[in-house]
Amino acid sequence: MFRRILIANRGEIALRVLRACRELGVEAVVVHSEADRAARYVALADQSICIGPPEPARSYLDIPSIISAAEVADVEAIHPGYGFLSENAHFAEVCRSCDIHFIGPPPEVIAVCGDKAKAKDIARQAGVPVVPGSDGAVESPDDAVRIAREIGYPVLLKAVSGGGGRGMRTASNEVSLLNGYHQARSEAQLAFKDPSIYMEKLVENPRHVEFQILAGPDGHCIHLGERDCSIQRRHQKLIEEAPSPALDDDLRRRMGEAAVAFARACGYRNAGTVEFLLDTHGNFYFIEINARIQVEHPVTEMVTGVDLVKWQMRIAAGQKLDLRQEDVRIRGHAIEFRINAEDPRRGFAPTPGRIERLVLPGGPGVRVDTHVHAGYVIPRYYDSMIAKLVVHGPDRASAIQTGRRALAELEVDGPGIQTTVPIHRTLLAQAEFVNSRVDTKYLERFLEQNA
Amino acid sequence: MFRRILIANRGEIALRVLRACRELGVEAVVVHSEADRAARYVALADQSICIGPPEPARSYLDIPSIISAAEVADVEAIHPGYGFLSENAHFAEVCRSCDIHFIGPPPEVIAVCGDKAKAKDIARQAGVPVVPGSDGAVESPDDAVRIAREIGYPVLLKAVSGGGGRGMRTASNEVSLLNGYHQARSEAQLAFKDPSIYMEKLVENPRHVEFQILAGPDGHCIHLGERDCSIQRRHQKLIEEAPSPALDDDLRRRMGEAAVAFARACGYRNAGTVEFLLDTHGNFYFIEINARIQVEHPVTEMVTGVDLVKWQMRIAAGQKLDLRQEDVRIRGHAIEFRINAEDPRRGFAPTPGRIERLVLPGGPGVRVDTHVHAGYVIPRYYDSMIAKLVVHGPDRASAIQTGRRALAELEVDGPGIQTTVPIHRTLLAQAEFVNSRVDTKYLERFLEQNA
Amino acid sequence: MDLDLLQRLIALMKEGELTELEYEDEESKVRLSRKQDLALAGPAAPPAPAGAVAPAHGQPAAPAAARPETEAGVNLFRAPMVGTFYRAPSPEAEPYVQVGDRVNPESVICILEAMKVMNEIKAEMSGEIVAVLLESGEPVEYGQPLFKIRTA
Amino acid sequence: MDLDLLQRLIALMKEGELTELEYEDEESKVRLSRKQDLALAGPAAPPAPAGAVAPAHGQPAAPAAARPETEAGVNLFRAPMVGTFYRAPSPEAEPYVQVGDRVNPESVICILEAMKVMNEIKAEMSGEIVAVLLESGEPVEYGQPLFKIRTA
Repeated sequence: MFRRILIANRGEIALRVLRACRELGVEAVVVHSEADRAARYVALADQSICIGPPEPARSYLDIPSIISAAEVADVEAIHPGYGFLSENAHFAEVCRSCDIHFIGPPPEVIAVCGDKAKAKDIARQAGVPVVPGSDGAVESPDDAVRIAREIGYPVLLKAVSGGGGRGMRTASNEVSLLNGYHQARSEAQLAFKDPSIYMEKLVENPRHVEFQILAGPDGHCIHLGERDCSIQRRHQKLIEEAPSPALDDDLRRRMGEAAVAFARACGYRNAGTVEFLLDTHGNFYFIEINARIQVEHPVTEMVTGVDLVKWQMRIAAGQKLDLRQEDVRIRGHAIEFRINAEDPRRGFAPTPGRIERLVLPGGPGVRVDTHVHAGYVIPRYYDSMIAKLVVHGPDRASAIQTGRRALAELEVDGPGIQTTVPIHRTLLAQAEFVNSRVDTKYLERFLEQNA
Repeated sequence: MFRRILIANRGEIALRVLRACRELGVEAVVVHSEADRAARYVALADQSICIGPPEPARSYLDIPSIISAAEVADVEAIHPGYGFLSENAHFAEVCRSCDIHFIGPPPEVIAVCGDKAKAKDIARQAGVPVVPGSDGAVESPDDAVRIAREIGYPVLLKAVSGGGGRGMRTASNEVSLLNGYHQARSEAQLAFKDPSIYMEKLVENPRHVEFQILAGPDGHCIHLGERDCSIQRRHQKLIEEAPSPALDDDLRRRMGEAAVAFARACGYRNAGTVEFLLDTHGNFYFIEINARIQVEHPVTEMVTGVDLVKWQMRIAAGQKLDLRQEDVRIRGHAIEFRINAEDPRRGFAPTPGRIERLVLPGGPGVRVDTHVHAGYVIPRYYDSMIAKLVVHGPDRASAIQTGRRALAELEVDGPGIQTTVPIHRTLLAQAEFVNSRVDTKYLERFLEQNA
Repeated sequence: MDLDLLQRLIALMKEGELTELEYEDEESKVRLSRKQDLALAGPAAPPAPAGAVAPAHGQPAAPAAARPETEAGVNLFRAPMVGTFYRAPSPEAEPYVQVGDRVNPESVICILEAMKVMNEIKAEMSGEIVAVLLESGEPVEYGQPLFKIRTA
Repeated sequence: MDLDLLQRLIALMKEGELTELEYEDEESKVRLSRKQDLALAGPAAPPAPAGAVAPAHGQPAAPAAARPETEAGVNLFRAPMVGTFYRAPSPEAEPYVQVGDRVNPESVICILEAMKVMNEIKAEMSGEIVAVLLESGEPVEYGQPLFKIRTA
């Protein structure tokens, strides 16, 4: 194991990695911006180095500063956390060239994982289902009709150069397809100066189901079951749980095998997450792989008893992954609630400020991952997540009950501070959530109806 | 299940019971003294009733006030927590006469359990080993010699009417026995006006090992493994863990069977704890049974996944205990650290006062049971325990590592407030603790040596 | 100048939430003044106009039960125990006291039923009943106000 | 200066919810002023006298690194980046600057090595070097004081 590593992140994940270091007997050096100088996890570290001003571009995203800090502190490895530089292949490459272990996959793998088209190709070759589509731009209206017949309606038309919903149309029959094709092209031309359009099968009412994988230094790869992250808003997950209420044992086995097959095909190493869309008929489609630890990793830890961050470090240090697939047992049910300092009534705008009063829930079945405490000042420069509340129970119904009582206990107060706690409390009272009849658009629909 | 119950206790155990109520969908009425009026768990309850001034005798120990509150609040049952009225057979009797369920064993069983001599008789009859001794007063020096030969040296002489160490002698041979016998009699006569002396085998360097049991309404009884509570000071436990590092599977099975045999023999119902002394040769001796939930119950919950407080309520409500002995599986290792507001450097004198700053540990493998928060004022009237830190890991070594890092994170600050946190940190660094070469006198010896 | 010392002084001020610090000894003299940091990390709020009264902070102390507090000669009579409040010995009977009645320390003014026992509660002071604060049959907790009695 | 004493005074002020404290003895003199305690749950604080000015809110801005702070004409020159500090271009060479040297904004005053790159650091102000705060080879973090430069 490493003697000393550097944690190139902030907030709760910096503390999470610091905890793993402490328990493994590894010294931890924390880098921080000027805005995080007073944070308690910085004080808890064996060494801390200020690397720049509050702006992420000049601190947590500044590769030269972080590498300099790593050299000055003489560390053997860098843990990038999530976000910031965690999926930056160039950063991983720089680490390698400086003889510093990057705690994550090799740069080549990160690069492949970051290229959605390439990742899809690999998935297809590995026999992992991807959302069927046009394999590039649709050349003509006739082409559009032909491909739509092949992949089946409804379909989605998207601008090749696009984003943000512009140049996007759905079609459920030939008439709407042809109309949509022309409209989408015009819009795309206007918006992106490129009229090219591609087509994908529209996955209706999908759930977001992702598999946690671990791959050892020798490529030995297992999965640790799935997480259901269907409660999200504009692709921002708000509640995650494990296992997914939508999977039976057979589907779980098949999706897990697909996740591992993909990871093997791209030469994956270390911890990663293979994301799928799951439609209402039990069809699943590969979306992408996240080459890092995820925010929601604790739900997997709660149901498997496996410490994922420790395994990240062990694998990066060259230790054999001595877990076999059959060693992984899912015990009970876990749910994570992201506690963000945001005002749900104002479009989830961040509410930085000083936390004057904080009461964290505790007792059986409750895990809280947070770097904040009464007196902590939430800086305005970073992500608004201030805590993760994770609950565990023998089954989903018990976990929901524990979630309700833990959320009832949780108190975060300070001038101007609003949090997502009330929305979690409301969601736990909804029949759709309790019966898990949700998809990735559920939360947005719910918020609209209750605006 | 009950619709509404009353919690006749305070502090962390009141909150613990409240949490179980919430998760079971049971309304909770909390009674409190004037000193606890502002406590947050009181505010969290469905209803709260002030029952008297701060002094326990006029509030938490005042049976008429508590019963009145129960009647006024129209509850179906009372949970007594631990301490206060939890093992008061008269209180359980009054509850019964008022048609209120007492969440604990029936009054007759509590009475038997509270009578050490009677409990020992029952143990003997059930074939459970007790510390061998004179079965009453030793009549003469000849008698003393005869009995000592029977039970084997070393032996302990104790005043029948005694207590507090007076009239007490140990003897490892006939000479010291005869001297000790005369000295003890004189001392006992002086101190208690009764020279009667009884004799017990001296259990050398004993460990305190206790078994958690659950007995259903029909008497079906199982045990949930043991807790090792050898780290104690003047019979006040400071650290408890499960499983005991001193037991192998065979001894665990035999002690567990003995615990269940005793519980059956005394007609036990609900949750209870059978306490044993374990000597260095693997001999175990019944001491007593505690007819209530214990402070240290969370370590058992952590390794078994069984919620003991919920089971207390279910059993009291007449629900069948549908756990079989073979369903109980011990997973990993758990350690509880009692965080008391005491000054170890001043003889563990309580340090009441206002908590200005509180940082609780979190993350994987950490459970905190506490009713305090930044801004909480520790009253001077009650027990000094302000929190229980419980850690869990796949094995004892991991649990110790998690304990170390959690204790490093824990911060309790306020004018005049001292806690047991530093002593826990110190203990976790001792080879004796790490290798668990401890007995019930270890902590006292350690404190003396490091005074 | 000792910058370290200064830094530590500033830290102390922050920690202690001081707004000003002056210090003088043979070697040196220092005066520090600091903004109040109530709403941190947000933009600074404008200072309140001179002459504004700062709010009084704090929480009232818990009232001692059964101890009457004088408010212009009017005392709150508080429940000395938990129970059910009754104004009369039986549903048909007249209330022990009405507003306007004079009472002495030995006057029974109500009953608190606890554990099926009817406890007669005495006024423990002399004066005039000026208010009855709840109805027969209502539950009361320890220390709850039951009557107002004017003793002045 | 007795910082321990000061700390205890501040703690006493907090505990007693004082807003001002003055103290004087043969050796020293101290005056402390503190905002009203917003932390509740304690006994009620007396209302502030009329005419008192309500506190201004806000937090002092974090000092920007590399921005010199004037203290009686002496500026702290802070590290604009993380790295290893060198006073000279090579071990054998003379230091770029010595105490007493005059510098202008373009004067190179040290090297910060980061990622094997020797970054020449310029003074960015005109003045006189009055102190060099660390030795060649020492690691520095962002914002760490490197030199004192008198510009007045």
